[in-house]
Amino acid sequence: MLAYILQRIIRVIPQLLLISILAFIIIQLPPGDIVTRQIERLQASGVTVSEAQAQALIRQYGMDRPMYQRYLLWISKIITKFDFGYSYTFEKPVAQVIMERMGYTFAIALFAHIFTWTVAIPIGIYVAVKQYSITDYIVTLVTFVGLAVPAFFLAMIIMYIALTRFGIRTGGLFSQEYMVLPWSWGKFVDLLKHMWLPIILLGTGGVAGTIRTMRAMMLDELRKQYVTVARAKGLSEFSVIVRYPARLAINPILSSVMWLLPPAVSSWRSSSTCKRPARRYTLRCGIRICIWPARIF
Amino acid sequence: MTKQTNTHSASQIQAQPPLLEVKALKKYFPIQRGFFKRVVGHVKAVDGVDFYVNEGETMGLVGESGCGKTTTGRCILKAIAPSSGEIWFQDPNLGRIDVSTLEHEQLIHVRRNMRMIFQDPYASLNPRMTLLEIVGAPLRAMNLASGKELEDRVAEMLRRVGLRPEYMRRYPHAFSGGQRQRIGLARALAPQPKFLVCDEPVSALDVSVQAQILNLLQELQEEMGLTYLFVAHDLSVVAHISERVAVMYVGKMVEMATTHELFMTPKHPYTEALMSAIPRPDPTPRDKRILLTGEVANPAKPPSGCYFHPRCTYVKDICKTEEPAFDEISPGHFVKCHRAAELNLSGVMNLA
Amino acid sequence: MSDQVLAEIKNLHTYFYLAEGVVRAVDGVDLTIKAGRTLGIVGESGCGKSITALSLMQLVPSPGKIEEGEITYYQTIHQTESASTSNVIEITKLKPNSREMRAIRGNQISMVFQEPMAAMLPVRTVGAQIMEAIMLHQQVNKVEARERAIDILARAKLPNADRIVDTYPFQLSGGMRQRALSCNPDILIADEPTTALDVTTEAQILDLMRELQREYNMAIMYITHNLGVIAEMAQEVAVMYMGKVVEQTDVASIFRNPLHPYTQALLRSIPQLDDVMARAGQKKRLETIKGMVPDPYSVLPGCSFHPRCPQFMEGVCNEVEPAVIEVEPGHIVRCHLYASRSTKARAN
Amino acid sequence: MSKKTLQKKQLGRKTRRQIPEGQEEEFYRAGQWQLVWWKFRRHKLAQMAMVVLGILYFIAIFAEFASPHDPLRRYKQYLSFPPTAIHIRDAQGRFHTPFIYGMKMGRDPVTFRPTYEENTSIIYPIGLFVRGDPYKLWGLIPSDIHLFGVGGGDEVMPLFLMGTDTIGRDVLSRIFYGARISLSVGLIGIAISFVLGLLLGGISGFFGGVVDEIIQRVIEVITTLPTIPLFMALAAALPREWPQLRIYFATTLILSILGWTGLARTVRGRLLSMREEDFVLAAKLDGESEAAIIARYMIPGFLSYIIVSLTGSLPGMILGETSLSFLGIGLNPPTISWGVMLQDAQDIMNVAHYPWILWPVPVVVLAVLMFNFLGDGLRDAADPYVS
Repeated sequence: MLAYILQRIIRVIPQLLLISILAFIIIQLPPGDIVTRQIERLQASGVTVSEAQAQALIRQYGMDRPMYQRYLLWISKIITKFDFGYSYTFEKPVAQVIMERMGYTFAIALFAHIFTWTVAIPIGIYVAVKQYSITDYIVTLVTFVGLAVPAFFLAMIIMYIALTRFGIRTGGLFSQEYMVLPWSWGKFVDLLKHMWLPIILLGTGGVAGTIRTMRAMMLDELRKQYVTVARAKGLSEFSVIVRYPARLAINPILSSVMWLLPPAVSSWRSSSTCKRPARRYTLRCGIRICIWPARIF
Repeated sequence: MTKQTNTHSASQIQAQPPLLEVKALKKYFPIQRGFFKRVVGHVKAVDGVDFYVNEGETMGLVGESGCGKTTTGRCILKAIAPSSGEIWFQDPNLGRIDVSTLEHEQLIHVRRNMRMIFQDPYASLNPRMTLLEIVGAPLRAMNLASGKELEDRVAEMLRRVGLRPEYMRRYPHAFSGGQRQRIGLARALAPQPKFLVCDEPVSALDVSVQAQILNLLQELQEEMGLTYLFVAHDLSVVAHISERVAVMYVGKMVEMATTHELFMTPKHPYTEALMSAIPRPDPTPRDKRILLTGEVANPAKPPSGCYFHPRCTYVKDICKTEEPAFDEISPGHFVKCHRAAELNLSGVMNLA
Repeated sequence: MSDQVLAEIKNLHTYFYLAEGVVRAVDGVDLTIKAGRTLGIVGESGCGKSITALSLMQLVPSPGKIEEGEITYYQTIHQTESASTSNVIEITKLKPNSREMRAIRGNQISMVFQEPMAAMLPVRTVGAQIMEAIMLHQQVNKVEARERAIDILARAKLPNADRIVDTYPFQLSGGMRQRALSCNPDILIADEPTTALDVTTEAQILDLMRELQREYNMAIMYITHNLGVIAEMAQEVAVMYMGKVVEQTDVASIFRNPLHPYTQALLRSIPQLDDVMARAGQKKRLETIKGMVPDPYSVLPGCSFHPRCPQFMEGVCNEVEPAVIEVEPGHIVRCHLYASRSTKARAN
Repeated sequence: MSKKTLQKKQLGRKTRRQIPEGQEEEFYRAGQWQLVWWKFRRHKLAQMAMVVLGILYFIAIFAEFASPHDPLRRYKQYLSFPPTAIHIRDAQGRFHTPFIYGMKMGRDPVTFRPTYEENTSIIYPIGLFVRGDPYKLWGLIPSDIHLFGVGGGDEVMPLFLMGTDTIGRDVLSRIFYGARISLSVGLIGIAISFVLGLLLGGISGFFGGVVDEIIQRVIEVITTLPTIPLFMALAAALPREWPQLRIYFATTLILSILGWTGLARTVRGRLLSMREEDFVLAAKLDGESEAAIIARYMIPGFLSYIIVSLTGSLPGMILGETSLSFLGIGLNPPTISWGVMLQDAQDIMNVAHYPWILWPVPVVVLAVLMFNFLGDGLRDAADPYVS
């Protein structure tokens, strides 16, 4: 078992390297770099930057070196010192920014999935068992429409309702007063109060799809002989369904949790951008967040 | 032709070389693990098999599932490449030739004379081709006919297997299992081969259809002078159609003899157990029955000595350590058992 | 006391309503199941033999429905060791998922299926799957249920039953799985339980079933297409063709004195070892039944076998549906050939 | 095994039952595509979807002709104008062909936002093939005939069936023009994905070994990358000075670069399973060359699956364009697409006051829904040889 785990880990290494290279290239793609930005900023504030000063800055940030060297520098810092560079947006080391957010991102993604599952799996099982019933038709229709509605629109509707009906503004994860305070029970409750909306926002998007998948897989399982066998044993219909096919049908959905995380990260980003629709700068903020490393040097 | 095939005896075998002679055939499938596909072991699907098939006869190859009979059949045509061994085939044009060494052109040439029919009449026909395309495929691919001639030959072939030539433009979905097996037979026979590997051709069919296909196989054999290697697990069917029968157990040949001899006086304890197990449509109670204990050995980890020894009622110490040879104990009767000479085993009639 | 009737099927019709038409899978079947006896049901694929069995347990898959007919189950209730009373249950009147029906299923009537692999859930241990049924029908706790599961496995002659109880189905071979499924109900329905197995394993399973039957005096309804297995297992045989029982009698009569042309043809179309051996190498052709089993949607006028029957009588067989005729006591046949020989013709 | 065969057999019979009486020979001679079509025809919903999509694509192709206005023309006096009501009965109770009333404009004394009221004394009948804003069909054929509208010059009340946006452009016309981009992004993107997926999946499944291993790992990497940040970075990398058309192509290209992995996996899986099929082995024994086996036996076998998987991914592409453009990282004005139109809806106050600017949403939903129905119907019909 240990050997197996080790083997899996070794297998992942080249993939991680490939991802880092891709990430680096993508980071480098957008026009403009941190040095030009710095110079622009300085000039905007009235400071004139001489050619020599600019050259010094370029050297300082390593912009004069070829791309592969910059990559090696970047990646070696990450590996040896866990140093991702410095974010000018947040004015903190990037590693710190990532660590701060990672927990919440994962928590939200996980809770969002739990939300999706608790809603979708029972419905999926129910409609599969009652195939061709009125409920099945209605749910099928609703899921079809659900699949067709863009996720951001769904999020907008929920936010709109939250705002107009319940007066809830979807800002950050904490109220102003708790933002800077250390962890306490009050802060935790505050977090929960703010977290349920993004969880529902994110979770709703997956409901329709999960119902469809669950229904299809259940129908497959229900056709198998062991279901008849279970019935022939005299088990009640409920146990026949819950103990046998449902168990098998849920498995792939639950085991796909890891595959759902990356999209969750990106969709969280998208829903957080439209959470404050009046303030479009958040969007630009979002772009900036994901391209910080470009300006690390 | 029939008369001649029936009178093949051991003495004549020496005079006339067999149409097919398989020597020490092995097929090991590697068991791979991990990222680098490291080979951790082998499934010895076919583990040193020797037999021969005489021209014009039907040779039955029996054994339980997983004993390697299908793999043996496929190796003979080099449909899967054997791991080692020789497959000598008496090709009408190329002469006596070892199929296992052939490549490309020559292989295609030999496969004109050695053909195969499959077990599953549904999976073995391309559902997207008409009968003309399916039956005509070997003729076209082997450059034997084209255009009108190809069509005529397909029509003729369909007629021979009992299908109407008008069906030529139809697709397989229009046909039942039995009819599809006829189509498969037509495809196999289209290039007018000498030798046919029949891989469980009737086991997927209903009883009444099974009889139709078995009869058709016999008719065609007489008309076209065909030789069959008939791979099956149903002993009654094999007994009915074959002149000689070979029995396989865990990748090895354990006994080979004429049908009558094998069924009446088996010399291997496994053959005896098989005979005893055949369910027979006769309600007369049988008093003696040999029930095997345990399970068929795992071909990835076979037991020592004789592979059958853990289940054998006549086991002796030597069986556990030494692998017996596949010896000819009487003319044309080969057995792989240390005690073949001394044991007096029961055949089908004695058991009844 | 082995002739005690346990269940009676009368005039059973089970239809499947599909978009393409109605499949009359079971179309008027009468059968009697007796304690300690094996009733063999033979027929080719699609003749309705499996659906008859599923009907008996009210397990007909959707869109199938029991359209007509009665299934009476004479339930034995063991009050004390010696005394027992009988309770008549009309199975067709019970709801498929009712408590009463479920109490019978798996307990008094149980079923063994063809595919030993498909019948067991891969993710649960063999023991857990057996214990489930035990705990459902008997008032025992988990430890006792486990004991009984081991006992069942041991009686099924599985070596190391106490170890096998904790294995997963994929760790067992087909034959072992098939054993693990057997238990001791009043009626055991065996739907081609050995078709997927090799002959030597088949022989083991058949032997085991006979032994269990002797021990518990259970009734077996054995469904197969293999006439050889029928000869070994059954005392009574019913031959089915297109949803109907065309001939029914004791096992000796079916093989020695088959009356229905379909039964006769079926028997002649299988290779018989004795016959092969007697010919000593002389080749012979089998007799065949012309044509093939008709489309399941078709409703043929008269006798459903008439298009393939060698003794077809124009104007009779293709027009009048043959009645059930008792040619000799206990030997019934559905064929016009015997219309005059009936001891007592029953109107259908 | 024999149970499986039995099921197959029954399915074969089932398919056979679908034939109309008296056309059996035609059925027996029907090839794959004929059978697919017959099976598809039984899917009423999918057929309806096909008709709706046909109309949508017709509109997209002839957007200039189909839309009543120039999508870029600003009606300064009709900013955020609500959808015009169509009447067939006038104030006096007389029936007419469909018409609209003239409008009286006022101003709300509190909010200072314009208010509109119908002036029932003026009637503008809606006509077909009326003259309106001049255009060049596909940039080539000059004309000023529109499929419908009120016609006439500037003095008449323009027809705004879905209202106007905040700067006075006709929403309906913009939806029609937007269809051109929004519905074709998918098609072009899919075409590129198709080539990539087929090629790489084919290589992976056919050659196996190390190549397969590498391609599979790359697919894993691509699926691991979070799409939106990746897209944002890629989109930001596009030079700003590029013309809109080139940006548009680049966008579809990026969408398809991210979208080929699923297809590649499908192709690989089908190829691998097909290599094991008996009929492929039979073809090998028939003397067919590798190329012939691929072309005549394997590709026809999974082509239907590919088409199904393509129809399945079209909605994703359309949704992708809409979402990305909505977020401002896809297409941008002056390009007209459904997503670009929805950028107005980023301000929730806009939505609250002028809900008709959300019209692109139901249209997107309709298009995606229809593609899903079509995909469902095709999936059921795709392999006529199994259930």
